[in-house]
Amino acid sequence: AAPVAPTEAPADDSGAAASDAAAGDAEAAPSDFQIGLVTDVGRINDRSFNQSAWEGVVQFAEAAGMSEDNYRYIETQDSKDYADNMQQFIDNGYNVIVTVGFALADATLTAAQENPDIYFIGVDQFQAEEVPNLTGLIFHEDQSGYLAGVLAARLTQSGTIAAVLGTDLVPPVVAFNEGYITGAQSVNPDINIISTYHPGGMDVAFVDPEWGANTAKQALDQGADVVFGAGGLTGNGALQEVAVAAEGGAQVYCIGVDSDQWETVPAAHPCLVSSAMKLITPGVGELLTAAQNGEFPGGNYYGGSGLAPFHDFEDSVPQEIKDELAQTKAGLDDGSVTTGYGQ
Amino acid sequence: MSTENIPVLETRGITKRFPGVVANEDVNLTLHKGEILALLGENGAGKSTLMNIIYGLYQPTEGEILVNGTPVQMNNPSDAIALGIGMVHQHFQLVPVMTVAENIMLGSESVKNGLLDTRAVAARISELSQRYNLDIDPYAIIEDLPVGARQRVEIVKTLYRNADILILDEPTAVLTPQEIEGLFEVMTLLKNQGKSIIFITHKLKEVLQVADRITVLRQGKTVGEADPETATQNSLAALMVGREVILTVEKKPANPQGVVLAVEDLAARNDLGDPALRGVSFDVRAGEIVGVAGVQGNGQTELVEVVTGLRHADAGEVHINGQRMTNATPRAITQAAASCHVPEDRHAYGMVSPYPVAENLVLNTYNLVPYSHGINVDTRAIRSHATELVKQYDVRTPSIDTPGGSLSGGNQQKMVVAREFSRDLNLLIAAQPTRGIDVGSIEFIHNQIVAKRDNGVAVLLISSELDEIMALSDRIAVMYKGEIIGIVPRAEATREGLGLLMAGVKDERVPV
Amino acid sequence: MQSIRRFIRPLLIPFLAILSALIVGGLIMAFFGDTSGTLMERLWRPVRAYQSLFEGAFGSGRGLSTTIRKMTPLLLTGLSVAVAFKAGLFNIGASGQFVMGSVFSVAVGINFPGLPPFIHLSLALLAGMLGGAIWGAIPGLLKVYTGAHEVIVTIMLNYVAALFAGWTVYAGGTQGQQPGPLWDTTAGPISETPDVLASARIPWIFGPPYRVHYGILIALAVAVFIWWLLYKTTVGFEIRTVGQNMKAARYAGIRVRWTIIFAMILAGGLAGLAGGIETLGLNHKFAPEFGGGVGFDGITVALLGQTHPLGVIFASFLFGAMDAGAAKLQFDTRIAQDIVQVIQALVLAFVAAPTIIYTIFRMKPDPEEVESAPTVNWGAG
Amino acid sequence: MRPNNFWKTSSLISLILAGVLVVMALLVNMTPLGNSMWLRVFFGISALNFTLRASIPLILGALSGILCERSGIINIGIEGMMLAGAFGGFVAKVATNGWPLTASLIFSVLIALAIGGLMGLLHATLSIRFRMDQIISGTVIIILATGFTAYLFDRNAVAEGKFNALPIPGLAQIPVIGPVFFDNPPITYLTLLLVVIIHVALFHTRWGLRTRAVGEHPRAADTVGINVNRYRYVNTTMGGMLAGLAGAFLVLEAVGQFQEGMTAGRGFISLAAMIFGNWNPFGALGASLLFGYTQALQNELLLAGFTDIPRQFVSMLPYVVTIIAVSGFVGRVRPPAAEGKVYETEGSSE
Ligand SMILES: Nc1ncnc2c1ncn2[C@@H]1O[C@H](COP(=O)(O)OP(=O)(O)OP(=O)(O)O)[C@@H](O)[C@H]1O
Ligand SMILES: Nc1ncnc2c1ncn2[C@@H]1O[C@H](COP(=O)(O)OP(=O)(O)OP(=O)(O)O)[C@@H](O)[C@H]1O
Ligand SMILES: [Mg+2]
Ligand SMILES: [Mg+2]
Repeated sequence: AAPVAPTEAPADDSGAAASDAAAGDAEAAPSDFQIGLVTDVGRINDRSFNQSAWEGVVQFAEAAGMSEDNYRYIETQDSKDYADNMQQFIDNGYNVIVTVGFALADATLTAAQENPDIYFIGVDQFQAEEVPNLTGLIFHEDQSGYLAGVLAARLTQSGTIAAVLGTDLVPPVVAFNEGYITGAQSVNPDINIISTYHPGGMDVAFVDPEWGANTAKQALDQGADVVFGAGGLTGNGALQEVAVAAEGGAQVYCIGVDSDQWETVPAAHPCLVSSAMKLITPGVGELLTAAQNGEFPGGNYYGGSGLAPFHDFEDSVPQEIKDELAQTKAGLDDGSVTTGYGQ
Repeated sequence: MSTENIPVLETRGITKRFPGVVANEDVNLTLHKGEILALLGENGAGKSTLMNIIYGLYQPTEGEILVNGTPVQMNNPSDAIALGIGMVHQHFQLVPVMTVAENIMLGSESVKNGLLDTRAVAARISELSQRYNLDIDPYAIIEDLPVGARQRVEIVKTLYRNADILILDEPTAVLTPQEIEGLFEVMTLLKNQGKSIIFITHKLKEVLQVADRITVLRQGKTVGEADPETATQNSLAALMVGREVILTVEKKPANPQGVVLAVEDLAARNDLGDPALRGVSFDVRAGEIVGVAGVQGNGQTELVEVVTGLRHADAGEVHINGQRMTNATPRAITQAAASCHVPEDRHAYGMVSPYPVAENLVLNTYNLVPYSHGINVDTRAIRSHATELVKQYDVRTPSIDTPGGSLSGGNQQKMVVAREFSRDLNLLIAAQPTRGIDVGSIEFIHNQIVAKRDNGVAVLLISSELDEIMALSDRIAVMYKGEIIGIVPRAEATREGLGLLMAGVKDERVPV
Repeated sequence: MQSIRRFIRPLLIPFLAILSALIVGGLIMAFFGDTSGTLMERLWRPVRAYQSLFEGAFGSGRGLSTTIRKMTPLLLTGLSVAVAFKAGLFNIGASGQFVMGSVFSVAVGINFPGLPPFIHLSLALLAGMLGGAIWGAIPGLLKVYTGAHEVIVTIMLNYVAALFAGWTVYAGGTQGQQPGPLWDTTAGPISETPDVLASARIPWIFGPPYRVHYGILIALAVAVFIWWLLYKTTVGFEIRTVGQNMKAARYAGIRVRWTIIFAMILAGGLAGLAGGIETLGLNHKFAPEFGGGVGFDGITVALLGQTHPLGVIFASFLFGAMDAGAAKLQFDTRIAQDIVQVIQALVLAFVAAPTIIYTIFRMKPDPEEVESAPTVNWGAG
Repeated sequence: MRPNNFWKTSSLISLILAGVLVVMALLVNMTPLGNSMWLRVFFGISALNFTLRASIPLILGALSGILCERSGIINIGIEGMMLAGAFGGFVAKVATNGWPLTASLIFSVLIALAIGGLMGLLHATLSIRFRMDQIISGTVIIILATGFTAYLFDRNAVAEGKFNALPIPGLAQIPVIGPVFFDNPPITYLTLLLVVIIHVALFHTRWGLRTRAVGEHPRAADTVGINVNRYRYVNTTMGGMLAGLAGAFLVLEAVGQFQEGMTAGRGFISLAAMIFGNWNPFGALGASLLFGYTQALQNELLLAGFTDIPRQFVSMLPYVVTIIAVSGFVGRVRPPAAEGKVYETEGSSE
């Protein structure tokens, strides 16, 4: 029993913006449907999960022919402002509010309970209890990680694989890594896995590509030949460093994270064999469609996860590995394979 | 013939205005080849300002400067240096952390293959120091050197630049009598080589001894010339100040009572960790003035600092009024032992420049009633105290809220003296109490010190001015290399004897 | 006439400085970043932006409360940095002290159920001050007893504090790591503490959606207290004297070493209190992302306020308002909020260098105006 | 003890330590000693490589501070100058993606230098011409650079390519030492060279002598005809350029991309390294290497799965070691005496 979205939005209190909006939207169909997005402490185009979520909003809005004034975002500058930034949208009568990141979970839950008429989509926010107007968009990162681990263990020649990670203060990153480890060990129990999290706080852990690159180099120096880079720009730094080594002729691979990083980090092409994905963009789109249709699910909603295409490595990855990955994926889906993470 | 008569340096109608002050007004001065011109004047008469203008550091508001008869425009010291002018500044212009050679070559470096040619510079320095009998080590670091040596470095610095016109701004203020004699020999040597010298000093005796001609400034104006052959100290003083000055201190014979300050076998180190006091013992009785003479850097500074609690003693004892005060805190010494301390370096220790006069006047009594109750400061009490002292001690300040640092040097000194002398005292420790201040203020401070003595205060006076020591002391201790090399009753002391002691020569005839 | 000038002049410079900063910031918005649109549209954009910024900060009850909420920690960390400057010390460590204060407050706030509210809250705030004070005392002690430069030590301690705090709330579980002592066992994989008990929370003045708590009154009272301490007590005299002239302070009988340590303890305590107020009033828990950014902002605020407590109140209010309005600025105009930081830098620059203002507005400098450089003695070892 | 002797002693100690490190590294990487996990953690090639690479921006930042502060201008704005340089280099690289890689990279380095230099010049102008307190000026530089680069950063721009390692023929083949020291990209070599160059320049050239004099006793420099403020302008600008080079290193050599706030506190660590190194180039090198090495160690420990103590405590290693080092055996350092003070030639007359 999803609540019905209000049909009449209160007037925008910013004069110029309001009149623009009124003029532009006169004939557009869903003019009363407004979507707001609040980022984690991060940028809207961070080449990572904030950007993916926003792209989900943009794709939905463009498909629905919404006016630009009806979907907006606020970049959070300080973690204490989550509630305020949501309130900005609430005050302006928005119908759907997307909040990105587990850190916003509490604030989102509170806001959802206070505003039963508004839909909330919480990316990476696991819902312990069901609130009808709040859906947590969550992913099986451990399963993606598991597949990446299997792939890495199959590709390595040296018997050493590495992971360069954002911080373990963020559960999805941990899930990726734990899955990666068990996945690799499922192939070779004696495999040497060296993985390390960024030592800094939340403010730098995902935005320190230099550390990521340097640590990837360290892992390569220690004999690793597959590096899983998982942690925003920090992880991207690792991918680029491995790409340099691959360009130099070394037989080394890297695995990206979140989206298909073939698209987002072109510099990693020389080594990027695949990416452990959690498909935020389509997930957000699906939930927005549900909200627009009044079929908002509430509770938890699992978005897609899995490995990205191999792209240039399509031919160099042997068929038996591809088959094994497909089997594993099926096993994970039906529960016959477990990652050991969480429950 | 004609070139002989053209002055090497001439100023015409120089006027210099600072905000609120006319430092020089229509000053005309001539300097001839091969002469020593002495420039006299009270504090703030404008001597240093004039010299800084000649040296290109300041631009005159009006007037012109001629070198060898040609008007010249000097925008900065390099122009002056290029014209053969060299200056030894009143406050040494040496970089303490650098070596002698680095300081001397600074600004006119010898360079070989792009790198400094320190060896060539050192050779040149050695040559100059031999020629003029100015003993210096090119590789020594300035901050390790005693002031006398720094003075020599400054002179070599100008000679190194081939200066023909030398300006010496109060070069003798910190030297021993022997060093002063040495300096005069050098000056005469330079003069005989055809160099011209402007010599600034407050010591009238020196002027009569070494100058060829004397020019006197008062309140920025030239007030006259004097011939050293005919002038006397008294006539010069009158010309400078514009009134008769009593150059001697009137005082009654001392009436010493019990021991107030007793120092025994004191040993301490200086800032660099080298021994500065090596077993110093003496005592000071109530109602007497004990003067400590000596060349700067022989431990006087450290002695005062140890006695006043500012420096740690490695060994020995300090007793004040019979109480053991070895390594006690400065507060215990000033308050518990009722002593006061006029510090040698007023800018470093004696005052907080940005603080208003009123706060400076309670710098070490702010925690006492009536200036504070508990931790509450009583601003009203502090202000009325300040108003009273400023009047009583004639501190010339626009108001008691004026920052202490913006007073003139002499008035800053009076502010410090006022604060220290205005308390009930047993012991007065005065280090260089009249340094750099003018005759009138000296008179005042000297009288105050004698009055304290007559009231039964024990006075320890440290001064590098031998005249001051001789004028005030009842007994004179001479320090040399961290030891008291001799203690002489005033009546038996002579300038020559003290001078020898200060130079470390222990004469058997002088009682110790 | 003369007296009116006397009164107006000190206000004129900050006013003109802010005005200039807004103008320059406006030109930046018009000509850098998004450069679409006609000249008129581009010139109009900053006007709209400032309108939004102002409305976001003052235009509504929620805006005002956000301003106040943002101002509170800035005021306290600003005071922290200012007090240290007064003693001639550069406290780059307010950030670490803030974090330690948060952790200590929360540690008390989540424990001791059953304590009466006032007592529990007071204890929790005191614990926050204690945490910050310890973190301030370390650089003070090291400076005094080993000569270690406080700038190095405070920078390093910021990192150590962040890591320490991260550990206390750490969920553990990976690579065999144990959870931290303050971790909320019900939080699953999330590293955070439980919520502080109701008895240790600072009450709301206005609850949600305003969420403004009584912390501001504590902060203002503390600012007045610091003003009194610095300018009306012997303790303040000692701190200022040590900061201005350490030798004269020794001469004056002040215990210089103790004063340095005390000033750092005080500075740390203030930043720690900021952390305590922020967690007990607003977040009601601690998580690693509640980092010490306000610590660095404290430097800016202290400098803008000329290291004077009353100046710091003004500066924190101004910066708090700008931070509060930033979200609305972005919501309304899609201009990146970073522009606010640029404007803040410009305000600081123009306030700190009145010569620039004199040059721009062709004013004659007031000869009586004392130029006070707030950090004169820093670096004197 | 005189500071001079002290520094001689401590350089000797660091030389010996460095020697021991190299010998141990040779042993560990070439003999069965390498089987011990602990020895590998401490002396593995990966640790040494990490050390050098993590140190480069710190060394450059510290050199930047040294140039400014030796001439009497306090520079706490290194972080901002670095960030601005990084951004400038990035924008230039993006704009010249179409050029041949080397040309494009060199051009971008030059732009980073120019932007850093401009920041230095701004700092000098604010503190000399406008008499702004130098701490404030440095703070302004930091916030301005942080805000401005974030505001202007186009996150969709992509820089293509970065500097690759240039092995030095012959030397690069030496075991252990070769791959660590002689197989690096150009800015790394340049940085190590700059330490030597700046040391020689500071202590053995006319420029250096005058710079130090201006920072210690400007009046003395003035009285021998040195233009104090000109030296300060030039040095601060050059200091800015070095910070800009550090930014170029991050973007064009280490990462290949720009990111807001990517300096991540390195400017502040540089400041600490400069003080720690007592305003001497080799001191700063040592301090930076120590910091880099401890960072490498903590990473090595975590990579090796060392979990006997919580990983946060392992990560504290670089910071705690630095604190112990400055308080334990460095102690009091001595900044240039005239640092932070405005110098006016003509006592505010007219
Ligand atoms: N830079 C300055 N700015 C303002 N006033 C100055 C400055 N320098 C000197 N004065 C003023 O100019 C006057 C002359 O000072 P000057 O230093 O030339 O005196 P002096 O004759 O050398 O005194 P002394 O014997 O104490 O050295 C004094 O009143 C002093 O206050
Ligand atoms: N740069 C300056 N700007 C303003 N006033 C100055 C400056 N330099 C000196 N003065 C003023 O000049 C006066 C005297 O200066 P000067 O240094 O000649 O003092 P002094 O009497 O010779 O003391 P000292 O013996 O300590 O040198 C003081 O009032 C001082 O404030
Ligand atoms: Mg003079
Ligand atoms: Mg004088």
